[in-house]
Amino acid sequence: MTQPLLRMADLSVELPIGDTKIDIIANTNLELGRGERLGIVGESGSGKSITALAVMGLLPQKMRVRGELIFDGHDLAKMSEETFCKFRGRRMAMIFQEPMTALNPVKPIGAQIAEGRILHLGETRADAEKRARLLLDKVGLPAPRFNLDLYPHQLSGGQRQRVMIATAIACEPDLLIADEPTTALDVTVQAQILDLLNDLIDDTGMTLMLITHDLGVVSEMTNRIAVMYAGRVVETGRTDDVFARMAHPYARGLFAASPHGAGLMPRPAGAGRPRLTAIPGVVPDPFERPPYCTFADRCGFVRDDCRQSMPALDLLSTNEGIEHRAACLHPCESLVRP
Amino acid sequence: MSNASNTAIAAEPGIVVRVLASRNLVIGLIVTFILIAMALVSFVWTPFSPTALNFAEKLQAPSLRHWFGTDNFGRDVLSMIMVGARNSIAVSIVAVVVGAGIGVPLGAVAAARGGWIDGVVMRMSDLAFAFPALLTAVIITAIFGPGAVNAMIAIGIFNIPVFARVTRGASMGLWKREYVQAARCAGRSDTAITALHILPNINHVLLVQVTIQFALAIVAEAGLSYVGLGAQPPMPSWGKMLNDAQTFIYDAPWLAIFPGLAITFAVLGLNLLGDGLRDILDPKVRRQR
Amino acid sequence: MRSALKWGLAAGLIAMSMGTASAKDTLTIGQTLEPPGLDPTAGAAAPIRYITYTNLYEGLVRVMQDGSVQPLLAESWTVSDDQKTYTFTLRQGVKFHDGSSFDCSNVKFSYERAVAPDSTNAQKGLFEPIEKTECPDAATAVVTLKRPTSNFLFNMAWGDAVMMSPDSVADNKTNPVGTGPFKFKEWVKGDKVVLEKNPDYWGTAAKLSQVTFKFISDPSAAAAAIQAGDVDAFTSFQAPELVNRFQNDANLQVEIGSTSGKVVLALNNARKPFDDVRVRQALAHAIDRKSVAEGTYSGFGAPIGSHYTPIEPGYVDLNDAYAYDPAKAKELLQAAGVPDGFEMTIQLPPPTYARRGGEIIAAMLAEVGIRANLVPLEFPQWLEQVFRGSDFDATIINHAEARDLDIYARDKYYFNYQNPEYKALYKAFTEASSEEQQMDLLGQLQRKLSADEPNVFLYAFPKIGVWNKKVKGLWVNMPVPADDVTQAYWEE
Amino acid sequence: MISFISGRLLSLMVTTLVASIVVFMLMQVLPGDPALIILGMNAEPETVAALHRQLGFDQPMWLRYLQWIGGFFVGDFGTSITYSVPISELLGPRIMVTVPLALMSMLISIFGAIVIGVYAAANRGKIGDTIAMGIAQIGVAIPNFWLALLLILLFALKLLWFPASGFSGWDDGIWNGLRSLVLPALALGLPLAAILGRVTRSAVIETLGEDFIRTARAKGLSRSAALWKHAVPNALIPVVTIVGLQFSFLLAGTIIIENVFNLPGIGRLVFQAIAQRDLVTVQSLVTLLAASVIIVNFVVDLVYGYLDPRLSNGGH
Repeated sequence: MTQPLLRMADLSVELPIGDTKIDIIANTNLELGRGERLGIVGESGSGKSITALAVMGLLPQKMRVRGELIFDGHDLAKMSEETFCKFRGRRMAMIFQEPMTALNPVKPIGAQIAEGRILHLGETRADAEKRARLLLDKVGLPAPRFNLDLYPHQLSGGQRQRVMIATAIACEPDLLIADEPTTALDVTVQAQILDLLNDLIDDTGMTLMLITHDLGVVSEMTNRIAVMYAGRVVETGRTDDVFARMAHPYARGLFAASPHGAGLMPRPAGAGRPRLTAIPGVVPDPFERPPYCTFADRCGFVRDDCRQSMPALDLLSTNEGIEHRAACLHPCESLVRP
Repeated sequence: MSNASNTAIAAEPGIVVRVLASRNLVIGLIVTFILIAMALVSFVWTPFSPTALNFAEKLQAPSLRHWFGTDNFGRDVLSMIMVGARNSIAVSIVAVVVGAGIGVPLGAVAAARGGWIDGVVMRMSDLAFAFPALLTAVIITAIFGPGAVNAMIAIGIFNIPVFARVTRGASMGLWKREYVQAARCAGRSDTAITALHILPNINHVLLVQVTIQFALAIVAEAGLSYVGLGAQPPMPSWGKMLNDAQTFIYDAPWLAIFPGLAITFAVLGLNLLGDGLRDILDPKVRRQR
Repeated sequence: MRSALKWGLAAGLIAMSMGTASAKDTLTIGQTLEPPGLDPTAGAAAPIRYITYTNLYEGLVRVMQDGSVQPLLAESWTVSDDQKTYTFTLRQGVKFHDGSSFDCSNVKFSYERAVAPDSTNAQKGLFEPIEKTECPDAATAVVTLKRPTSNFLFNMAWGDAVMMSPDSVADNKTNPVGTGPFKFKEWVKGDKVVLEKNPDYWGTAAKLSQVTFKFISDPSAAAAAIQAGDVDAFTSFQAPELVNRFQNDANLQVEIGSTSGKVVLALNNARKPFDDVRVRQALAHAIDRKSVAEGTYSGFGAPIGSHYTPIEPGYVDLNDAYAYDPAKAKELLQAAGVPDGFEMTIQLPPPTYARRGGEIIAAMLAEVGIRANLVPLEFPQWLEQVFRGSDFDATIINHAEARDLDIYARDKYYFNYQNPEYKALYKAFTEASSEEQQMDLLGQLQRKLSADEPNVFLYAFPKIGVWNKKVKGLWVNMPVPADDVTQAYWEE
Repeated sequence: MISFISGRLLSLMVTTLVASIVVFMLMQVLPGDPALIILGMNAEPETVAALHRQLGFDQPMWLRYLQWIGGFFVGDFGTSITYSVPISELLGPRIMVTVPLALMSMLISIFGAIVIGVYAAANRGKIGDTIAMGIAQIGVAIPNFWLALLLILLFALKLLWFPASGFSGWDDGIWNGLRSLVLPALALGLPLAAILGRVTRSAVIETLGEDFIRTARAKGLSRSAALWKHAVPNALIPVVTIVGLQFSFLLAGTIIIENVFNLPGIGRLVFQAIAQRDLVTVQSLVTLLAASVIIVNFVVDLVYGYLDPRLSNGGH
């Protein structure tokens, strides 16, 4: 394997509170090769969005990154804000969850799409807007119905998300981070947006980091997956492998709790629609994380030694050069699906 | 663990804690207290008589004897400012009481009844806002004659639409709430609902507005007496002192400085008090912090 | 920003230096108030007269700075023995600024217009004695009076009695046309009135080519303007407290003169307790007029003891009649049956002398147990309530009109002084035929007023003149409201 | 849109009309007789009566109102009682003082507000924010006429940079005219800037928390570029509303400030007219001022629509 596009080594994101510091993200190791599509899944509060923001360098002001965060050979964690600005939007781009508020309401969409090209590629406004026109066509918003001088409020949610996508890919970035890109949209629109993203990535060969809690989306869109829980990656591997085994009890619980995942779970013959099983308890507050396996207190398979130490992200298997790892002392052995 | 989690876990902190936590409120309370104390003390004691003329000591610069200097009649400026505080406070209190006393019921009725009553009340307040307030106050005092009482009325009139709008705005939303609707269905009169459910829920908004209007009234009173339409001699008033000072500004600048400082100090204190009250009373602001 | 400020400073300095360096035949006079119009026959405001009197308009006769009456458009006149017929010989070759010529028809027109039923002449009373005006020929005017009127010539020298042409009279408020040595050039409302030299003047031509009257109501602004040289003269400066600054300024000359204005504490003689002469005298003793003059006008006003000023002919000094003596005042109050004093209100019109005077007098009256409430009024309200309505206890006002002893002889005047003896004296005065007799009666009138003290006479309203030391020929005293610049010039 | 504007224009006319009636009625109860003021203390009653006839005071009230308001709406504001000239003639040169003064102070307040508000918002919670807001807090509390006196003391008397008062007129050159308006405009504008600055700060802080700021940052805009290009334009919307509301304060302010600085503006004219009972002038000017407040609020609504596209073209 060549040098990965993105590598997190022992990456933590810390938040100073008073005299103490807490790790929102703790000791994460993750690699992302060029052209790969990585899905990051987890409950709210698991740290998946923070991970994305850390990569973009857009963490809330008080948060600090510790460890390595190598993007194409550059350590983003040590990069000056000025240099980082040259990466953002140019080499890496991000699509946000809420299309209704992610666009500036007082600027026409054309200007918002063109802004990045003017900034990074030094194009004139006219050239950049010509390009914005092409981009709009590309994301399925053809002229003349969708002119550059439309304002966000004149578009529906799905259309706005298309504008967001056009804005993100305007400078042909290497890495596209999509943070729950369809969550806020109608179900019918969700599929269209995902198809659009799929096609665009196929066309451009961009690397994708897709953050979602929708397992169905992950299974369709990604070839690799990382399951996060309480600021840590608890299981990672090829999407198929992880879906097949769900070695970490949390992964299994997560799957059982989602409609898509539950569909994948084995069920007794003759049983009707599978019941969704909620995971008992809540994700521990970052302040209250135990010094041992953070899932132990909610885990159905918990054993005594789970409360002794923090499990490492151990290698389970390697498939097509991609390692399947899980941070569990007692990973589930049985395959969910053969 | 950390104090942040403690506050998160602890229920609403007590009112004393909240008051002390707001720097604005503490400073505002202190300044307002000094202002009121100054006015009250002036009833029983001032360094010199604020009205007695003493040409032998006219236009003296600030000194140990006359902290703020003397004016062209030889009167002690500090004493005049102390007595002037009385006038400012009295005019402002009445102006706010007039404004709130008429404006709040108007706003409450507008919100409760809606329809044409609401329309009339709001158009009337639009109209009132269209006139530059000072100008109308000048005309009002021209009609009724200058003096502290008429200044109170003139300023009070301009407080009416302010209170009407604030009351209406704050209570409109409440009328749509379930418990209010329920009370209505139960046959409660609008007056009773307003008294029982609406006003108690908007009193923090009104309290904040009262402090703001109080501060504005002090400025307005100073403005009116500056143009000679406020309190009349021998009663000292800050605005008139400023006006009198203007011809002496070359030779006796202290005459122009201290009354202005007094106005600024008073308004600053009341504004801080208003901000502080909003900090601790308005749930929206509290959440933002 | 910084450089912009410097720039502005430089520009200002250039403008200033240009102002003083330019030709010395123009004069800028600062005035406190803008006139409401420029027709002295259609309004009482003094600023109208400041600008127009003898500069723009001329009457048959005029008042000089010393108060004497001199011929102007009338070369000479004779008075009949019964004192009722005045025959004026008019000057020849006089032209109005619009080119029309002046003759007896203008005299007839001007006087008849003033007495007409629809006349809006503010001093209509001055013309009331006129029975008829006749023109035996163009150069002679014969004015017949209903009765002898000893002040008649002086009255015809007032600004209200100037000659006008029927062709231009309608527009005189905004475009004045007279016969004077200056003619109207422009009026920038709210800012200035500009007069220019009349090249066709019949008499001694004016020495200045242009005179600008600039209106600056704020005293500090006025002071700044004269010190900066933006205005060359302030002939009636209104803020006495700033005078010492001018006295220290080497470029400026300060001339404290007097007007014929009398500042009085007017009392409502029809109201108790002011109907009692002892109460009025008590008030006079309770008030230290020197302190009042000091506190209201920096001591520039000369105290007066009657309704007459030192610059008017026949003045008698009665200042010692009521020395400041609170004890005496208390005695008089006791005698009048009000030993514990009483409560009264003093209505104060807006001028500073009145408002400040009120504060001072109230403090002094408090010493003798009289509690005076001050009620400030706007001038319109004062006129309505005090002057027209006579609804007041006391007020402080400057009676600006010259030689107006007649107001105490009127049947109805706001302070309600009714005294048959005084009326008889005044009648004798108007009918007196010799000057000697007149002067004697003037003295008697003043003494009678002093004895009766219908009002507390405070001080003669001063005229504070401030001007560039090189400006000459401006009036120091002002017997009638005027700003005569016909003889003003710059000394080389 | 057109029906919206014409509707607003109609209500604007009606409000102005009602305002004119209110003012006219106030003038009728205003004590003091203009004729007496013109004719002074020696006037005979018959002379006063003659002047009354000349001024048309003998006509019934409703007729005088109709004559006045009829002319008013076609730009004939009547004839000044005091000056006997058309009021529009009095108005002309004074507008040239008051409007530039109001505009200058408006600019000062907006510019000052944006500088102080955006600075404080960008440095939220830091010492700079505290200092800036402390200054704003004091600025809000300072009455403008006192600030005027302080400015005169410092800049006119001590430093001699600007004239203490008076207006040299535009004839002396634009620069001299502007120079005499600088201190008055500062006295008027700075306290407003303090009020607006506080509004600006909270508006900017609010917008800085919006998602589209994160979007802009994700595009590669630096913090300050995102602030100025995206946050400030959005934050201006509430600021403009306050500017509109402040306009009537500004007008009231010019009245008092023109008196402090002895500027021959509309404010002084109104003041003088009230003192001289130049009733026609007072009622015309006050109605005009009220109308201008109403019109400015209308214009603010339009600007609002321009700043916030969500209001002007209503989507679909």
